[in-house]
Amino acid sequence: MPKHATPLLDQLESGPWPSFVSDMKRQAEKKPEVWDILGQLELSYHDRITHWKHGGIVGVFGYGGGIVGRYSDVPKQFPGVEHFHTIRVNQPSSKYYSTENLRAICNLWEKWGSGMTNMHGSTGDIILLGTKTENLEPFFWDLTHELGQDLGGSGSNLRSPACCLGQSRCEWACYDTQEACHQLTVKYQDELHRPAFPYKFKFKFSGCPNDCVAAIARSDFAVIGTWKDDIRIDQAAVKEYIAGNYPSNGGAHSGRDWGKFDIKKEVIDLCPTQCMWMEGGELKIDNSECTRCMHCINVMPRALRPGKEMGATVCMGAKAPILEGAQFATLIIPFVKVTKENEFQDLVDLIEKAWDWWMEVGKNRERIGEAMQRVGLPAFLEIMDVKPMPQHVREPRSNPYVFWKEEEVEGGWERDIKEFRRRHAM
Amino acid sequence: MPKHATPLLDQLESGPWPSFVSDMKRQAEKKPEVWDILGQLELSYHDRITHWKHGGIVGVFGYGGGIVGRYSDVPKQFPGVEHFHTIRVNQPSSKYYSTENLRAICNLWEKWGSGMTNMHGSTGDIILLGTKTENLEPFFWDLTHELGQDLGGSGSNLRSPACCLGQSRCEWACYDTQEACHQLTVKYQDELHRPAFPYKFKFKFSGCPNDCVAAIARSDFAVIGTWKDDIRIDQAAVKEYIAGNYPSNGGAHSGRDWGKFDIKKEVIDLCPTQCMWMEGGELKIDNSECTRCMHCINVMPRALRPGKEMGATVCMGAKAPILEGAQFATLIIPFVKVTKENEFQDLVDLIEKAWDWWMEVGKNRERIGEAMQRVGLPAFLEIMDVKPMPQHVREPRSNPYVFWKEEEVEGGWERDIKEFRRRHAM
Amino acid sequence: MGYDPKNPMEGRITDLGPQYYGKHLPPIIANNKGKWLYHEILQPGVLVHVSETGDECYTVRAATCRLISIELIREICDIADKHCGGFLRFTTRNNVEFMVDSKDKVQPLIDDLKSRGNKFPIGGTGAGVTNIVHTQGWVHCHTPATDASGPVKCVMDELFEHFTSMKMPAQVRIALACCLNMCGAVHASDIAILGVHRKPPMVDDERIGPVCEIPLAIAACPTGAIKPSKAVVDGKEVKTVVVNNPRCMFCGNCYTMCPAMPLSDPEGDGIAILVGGKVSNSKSAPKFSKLVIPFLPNTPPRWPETVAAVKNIVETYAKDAKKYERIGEWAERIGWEKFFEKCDIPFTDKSIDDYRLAYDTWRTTTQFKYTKATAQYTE
Amino acid sequence: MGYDPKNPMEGRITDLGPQYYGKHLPPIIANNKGKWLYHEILQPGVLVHVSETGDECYTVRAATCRLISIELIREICDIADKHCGGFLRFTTRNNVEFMVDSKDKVQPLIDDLKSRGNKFPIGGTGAGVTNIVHTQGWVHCHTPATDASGPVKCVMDELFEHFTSMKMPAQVRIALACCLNMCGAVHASDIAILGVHRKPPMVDDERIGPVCEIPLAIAACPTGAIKPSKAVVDGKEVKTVVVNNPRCMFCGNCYTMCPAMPLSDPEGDGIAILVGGKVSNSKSAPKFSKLVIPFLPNTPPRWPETVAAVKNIVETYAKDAKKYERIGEWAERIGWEKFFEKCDIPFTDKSIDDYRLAYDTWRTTTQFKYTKATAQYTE
Ligand code: SRM
Ligand code: SRM
Ligand code: SRM
Ligand code: SRM
Ligand code: SF4
Ligand code: SF4
Ligand code: SF4
Ligand code: SF4
Ligand code: SF4
Ligand code: SF4
Ligand code: SF4
Ligand code: SF4
Repeated sequence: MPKHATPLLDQLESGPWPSFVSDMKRQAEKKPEVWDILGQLELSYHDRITHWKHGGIVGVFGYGGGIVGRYSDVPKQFPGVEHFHTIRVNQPSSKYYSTENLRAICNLWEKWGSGMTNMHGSTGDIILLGTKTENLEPFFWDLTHELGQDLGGSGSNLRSPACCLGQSRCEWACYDTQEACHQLTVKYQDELHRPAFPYKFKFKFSGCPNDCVAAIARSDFAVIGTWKDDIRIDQAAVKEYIAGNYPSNGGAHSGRDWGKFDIKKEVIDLCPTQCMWMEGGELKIDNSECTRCMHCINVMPRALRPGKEMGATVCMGAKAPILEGAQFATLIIPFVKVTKENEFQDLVDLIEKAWDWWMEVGKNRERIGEAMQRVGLPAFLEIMDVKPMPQHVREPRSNPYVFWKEEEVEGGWERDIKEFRRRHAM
Repeated sequence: MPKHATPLLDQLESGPWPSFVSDMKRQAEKKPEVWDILGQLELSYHDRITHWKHGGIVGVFGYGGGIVGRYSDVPKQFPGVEHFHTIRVNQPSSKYYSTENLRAICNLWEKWGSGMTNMHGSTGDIILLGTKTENLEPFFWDLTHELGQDLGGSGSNLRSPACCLGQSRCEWACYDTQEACHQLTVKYQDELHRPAFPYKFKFKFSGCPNDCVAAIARSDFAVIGTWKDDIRIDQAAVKEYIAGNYPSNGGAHSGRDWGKFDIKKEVIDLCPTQCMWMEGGELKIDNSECTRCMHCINVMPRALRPGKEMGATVCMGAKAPILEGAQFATLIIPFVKVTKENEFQDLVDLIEKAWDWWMEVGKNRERIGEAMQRVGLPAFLEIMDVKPMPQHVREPRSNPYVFWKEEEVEGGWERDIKEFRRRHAM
Repeated sequence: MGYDPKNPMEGRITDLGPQYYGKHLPPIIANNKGKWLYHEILQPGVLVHVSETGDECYTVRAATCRLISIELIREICDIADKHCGGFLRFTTRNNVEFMVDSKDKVQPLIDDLKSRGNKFPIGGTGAGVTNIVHTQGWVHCHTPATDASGPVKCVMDELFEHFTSMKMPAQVRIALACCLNMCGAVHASDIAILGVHRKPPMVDDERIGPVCEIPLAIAACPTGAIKPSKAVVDGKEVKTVVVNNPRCMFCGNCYTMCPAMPLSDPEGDGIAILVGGKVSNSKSAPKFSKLVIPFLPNTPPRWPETVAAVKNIVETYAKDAKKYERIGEWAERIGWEKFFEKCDIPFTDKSIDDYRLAYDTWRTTTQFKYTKATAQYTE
Repeated sequence: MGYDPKNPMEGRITDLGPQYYGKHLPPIIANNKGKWLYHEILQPGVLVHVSETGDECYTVRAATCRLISIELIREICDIADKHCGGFLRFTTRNNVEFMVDSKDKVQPLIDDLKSRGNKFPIGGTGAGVTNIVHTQGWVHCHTPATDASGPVKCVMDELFEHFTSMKMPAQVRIALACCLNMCGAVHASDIAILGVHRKPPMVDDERIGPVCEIPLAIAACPTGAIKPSKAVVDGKEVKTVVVNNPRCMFCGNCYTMCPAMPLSDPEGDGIAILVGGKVSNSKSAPKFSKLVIPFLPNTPPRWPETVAAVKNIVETYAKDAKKYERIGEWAERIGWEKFFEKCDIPFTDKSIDDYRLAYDTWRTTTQFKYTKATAQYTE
């Protein structure tokens, strides 16, 4: 029986999309504190404003993150959510679950928390939504001891890395995103749990340039699969596409009649580098001009595949707009092998070089992307030990304001004005 | 007989391009001070550095510009150029000259100056290169009295406006650039001769978007011809082009065999908006999609012409890179009639609105384009009384940082924190 | 056994890290990892992946609200136990995926999902509208300018048919963030629904001293709008700050740093709509979303203005764009002036950038298309 | 008659403005103004414009050095008197144009021009290299980092055949400016030859007080590299400034404001090459030129490094670009990484923007082409 009337929220129970309100009501039947979540949310719907206080600092011993403190600003009305801290549990790579594990998590959350979750948080964690301060340590004990599972990140530290499903179920993955994500997460547990950075830092791993985990948009360190040899072509399959026997784009457009598949219009003309053509009934690609954008492969998955020599491009410095405006990650390393054979050493080297520098020069709450902007890309490349190349930029600078260094200029900078004046009267 | 040995400069007498050294030597025979120009230049070639002092302020009475002071830093060696001021004489629109006038100028410069000139300065003036302070007033007397001609601009004032040849010899001119340039120059003589601005200000007038006077790149106020109706098509001439009877691009590519003219490849496919097609042997244009870039007209001048309802687009704020980086002029007024019927009143209104504001808020040495950047384009449009439209931008903003004004926000900004706290405990 | 508050350090385990993903892979996935040859979307929400071993993996994708109860998760587990050998996964956009290893298991799974009311709508694949990624809103966060789960529900109710079909020119990715912190990738979404504040922070002179580090609050402001100041509280002079309101652009960063500077307000807060962002590198490079509607009011519980605005853009795009063209690619091809015209969205000065890199967005060419917006100049 | 220094104000005339252009138009122009129908380039440097009246205007365009003597102008007048009824004009790029009103007058005019040695090369039209617009250099200015007329002569000697022919994919506009003030449109040229300083200003402590306004000098620096300071001159403490050299990017603005801060230097100064700018709105919007070679030494009298660099770019472009494609359009189509590779120009950090709007030039996509520059990563 509802503890609070929720006339506004009730209106969200209709409609074809699943209703979180109905779901919460069902849960509230078993965990009455959920009535208070609904109650306070109803009040917000009425007042058109949040009723949560500014986050308080809570956590488990020895960890500087993983829990976001939260208190109601109307605790008397809604005692069930007076404390309403969230717990971030680090998800397994690509978010596959055995039901066994998921049920165990549910049981734990039934015992220690509100029973409400986010599957998943934007960063990737399992978000357990709402518990009291006194439940944190016991929950953590059970999580580690019973489930062998751990918290994710929050605060000025490494955040829980995330990846696309990669080789697990995608034919295009150019490296094992799951393994890279897992190994690097395990390697950097200390950085994930104990804030030692100027601000947050995020790794994300996508298996190819389609970037299904949005790495380039929201990770300080984005590893995005690519290849360095030629796109593999199955000419027989090309013919099937042309004949209309295979659906274009893996069937992604099958809900509408777009007319007969037209390889020229749909593939060749849309190739951003115009490096494809038909010749003698065969599809040709000038791979030296290809920028591996994936479009042609996306449209003809049965005919085209990424090359065989696979690896990743590393881009750095993405972030949301606070404060200088949003940034996409910038290409830093054009191609790197990503294999567990060498324990992802190439990535490790890059990460640690970046961290060493950022931890030294980064200002409080300055993302690495902002620090890159502050010192300039040339300086950042020098720090990263990367030789500048045209691939780092969309286009060369148009202003002429070059910061030459003294050692680059013949004769250095020290000059004698007196001597100059002898030759140049003023 | 050379007064100074010029072994380095002498090497610039060979080669197929005209030699300024040979020319100067010839002039020096008649005006020996030119030997000193050559002598000092030779010294610069040897020393790899200029031998001119930082400009001194000289001028004619009542004028704050038009003359750039210049003194040699090695006057003993080259007494002929001890003083070497340049005089900017305002050119006639589009730089047509009667030989009578040109000869008169030459005579004047033979009498009062070095005999060397620049035809023309980058802004557009006739540049008379090098004279002594004591010659300035007599020169000016003769210039005004004998030639009925006047100085151009320099300093923080209106600079000599310039225009493309426009209707005088170009079929594409959408308004009379010469007349607009002339009338507005005459109207603003005071602004041109007496510095009252924060910095320099330049008008340039191009008759069409080809912009042969580079107005968009280098004028604070650029008036660039355009039209608002449909491109005029002569279908018979289109056929002639297709048949190869008329040379493409007015013969501009005739030096090389580019193969037979291909209207699809050369016109339709290169149209930036893809708004052209062939239908029943006729060329069609969806004019509502056309951005009047000129390409198709350029390629088929005998078949296509700008529309009949002509006018101009006004762009503002171009400048060279000092200090914040170069700016192109930004579209402010999409379309304006430019006719002497109303004495160019539409332009006058815009100019004066901009000046009034800039003279009030512009910082010392701040170009109007920089002031626009400082206050932001929305604020500048408000100043110019122009309703914001998507045509003002390449794309809408991507950051969410909107400066709302108090009057735009329901309930205003004044709020009572105590009252707030009553509803929201901290 | 269990946590002992008296001996908090005893037996403590830390830094286990996430569970090894390998333990969670269904056999069909584990056996074919790295061997997939191609895929096909058989119908909205149903994919098949074919392996070089000949194996096939059928995936059925269903929506969730993301904000879900353990009851619902248990129900999901029941389904996975029944049909999928006890495994499942969540996508990067909060859909749940059920995988089976042969074709004949697909229909029973679908039937089961469909039998559960509107809990598990099947779809979200291909050229359609998939789940809206979103953030906390009024359910949990302290700084939202709007709710998250509510507007998402309302928009998806309206766009439902596009979740369960694939009739769009390309994939349409909608995201919601409840404040300018933009938790998620809303800055790179086809359509972004963004909570925005419009009133400058109030300064709680009484509390600022005790709860904030004043220099940090001052430094937090990107526009330098916050200056140190003094106030009299209970007859005593205290240190505080004052906000130069006209320089505030409502980013909320001061509040993040200092709880004594709240800015939320029922009238001030609302929703901005940004469009044309994308993440993938396919065809065109990633693009930022661009602000096209600066403000819509917060109108719970069903946010009709926001729903209508999103729907209008989606449908105008669907009618006008070419196959494979994302919203941003479409807008760039037709020109943003035409975007505003076709979508019948009034253009305001708010869409003109006046922040750090603003100049690069100005139109520095005479190339433009005439639209209604230029009519006053051409008539 | 004439100026009387004793009565400077007597009979003074001011503000006449420019001569009315109408007085200077040859009859064929005056009669057909606004009536032109079309034009054709008959051969390099020779144009015909056809009027709706049936009139034809033939134009012969010839180069000048821009830095020309009154002797040469008189020679030009002689030619115009002889062939053109006493009229001529100069183009916006410092070519001189002789116009005649019938076809039979063309060849005699051409013959006359050709008879005068290398003074009046005919060309500069269409898809070729026209005259280089340039500035003062060591002939007149106080702040140049290189000469103007000299390098222009050397480059045009080498590119001469492209002035007198039309074999380029599109027009090629070269400009030279002798310092960062960039008098002219070098910032929007297909190829820009730009004088650059590379040593920070020296501060003349003795003279700065008397000749400069120290606060203006300090304010002049866009990077804030100049700070007030004190020095001892002749035993007396004087006010001066000090330059934080590593923050200097050699713009020379301090010197513009303050003569006591010279920065020119034989070794420090030289030439940078920028490419890919354009002004016209044809096809693509105006583009800025981009810095591709940060420094070439000043090597008078023939600047071989600069000449070779420009020639190389022009010829690589001519071979590789498509018809109608300007250098910048070509570079964008093939990608700047390919531009560097095809032109065999070593890429340096100097080409990476680190000024105000730098971020917008970074490559924020995985789309790129492999070139020699990436070989170290792929081998
Ligand atoms: C829970 C979560 C939103 C969600 O509903 O999923 C979240 C919630 C908060 N984020 Fe976030 N962020 C979450 C993912 C993100 C992401 C997306 C991502 O990681 O891929 C971003 C954009 C990417 C990025 O990092 O830039 C993001 C950008 C921010 C920012 C702006 C950072 C910036 O540099 O611009 C802030 C502000 C801050 O750090 O002070 C922020 C701050 C916050 C705070 C801690 C509020 C604050 O001002 O301190 C929020 C706590 C909410 C609460 O009470 O529950 N959150 N935040 C996400 C984390 C869940 C998880 O661990 O899986
Ligand atoms: C003579 C001329 C160059 C030439 O050889 O043609 C010239 C010469 C000078 N320019 Fe210029 N500018 C000349 C056209 C330009 C142009 C082109 C134009 O007007 O179309 C520009 C670029 C467009 C613009 O205005 O931005 C130009 C941008 C500058 C600047 C940078 C202004 C800026 O806002 O970025 C300066 C620096 C300054 O004003 O202090 C400058 C400063 C100078 C000074 C006065 C030197 C100085 O530092 O004070 C030069 C005097 C040279 C001398 O001693 O003879 N000159 N200057 C041009 C004027 C001739 C004429 O009147 O026709
Ligand atoms: C399951 C998932 C990965 C995961 O680890 O969870 C996934 C899976 C696939 N993606 Fe994706 N993508 C997934 C999120 C994304 C994202 C991230 C996002 O939206 O937040 C992107 C970037 C979106 C963007 O650009 O804004 C993304 C951009 C793509 C693209 C590029 C499409 C484009 O035209 O730009 C493709 C290729 C295609 O669809 O042709 C693709 C293709 C695919 C394929 C076909 C890959 C394959 O061979 O199996 C998968 C099925 C596609 C489908 O659902 O239609 N996937 N995909 C994610 C499903 C999200 C969902 O539940 O809706
Ligand atoms: C005479 C002159 C105007 C003047 O008032 O003096 C002029 C005259 C013509 N221009 Fe121009 N342009 C002149 C400077 C310019 C400039 C300014 C500059 O270079 O500083 C530009 C902008 C250059 C740029 O974009 O960087 C310019 C961009 C054009 C274009 C656009 C070409 C393009 O593809 O971008 C055309 C159209 C064409 O050539 O097809 C054009 C076309 C023409 C036509 C065909 C117009 C006509 O119908 O008569 C004229 C003869 C073209 C020729 O020479 O091949 N004119 N033209 C200028 C001659 C300069 C010279 O001596 O070389
Ligand atoms: S990013 Fe590429 S590899 Fe990863 S799931 Fe998406 S399409 Fe597959
Ligand atoms: S991957 Fe992209 S760039 Fe490469 S061939 Fe295919 S469509 Fe063209
Ligand atoms: S700008 Fe246009 S009107 Fe003027 S000369 Fe050039 S092509 Fe002709
Ligand atoms: S003027 Fe330009 S945009 Fe218009 S039709 Fe011609 S080529 Fe296309
Ligand atoms: S977007 Fe803002 S309000 Fe929403 S969860 Fe993130 S920080 Fe909180
Ligand atoms: S909301 Fe942002 S802009 Fe406004 S005062 Fe706070 S920090 Fe400054
Ligand atoms: S570019 Fe510089 S050096 Fe050359 S004339 Fe202009 S101000 Fe003088
Ligand atoms: S040259 Fe420019 S950057 Fe260097 S000190 Fe002078 S003003 Fe500053």
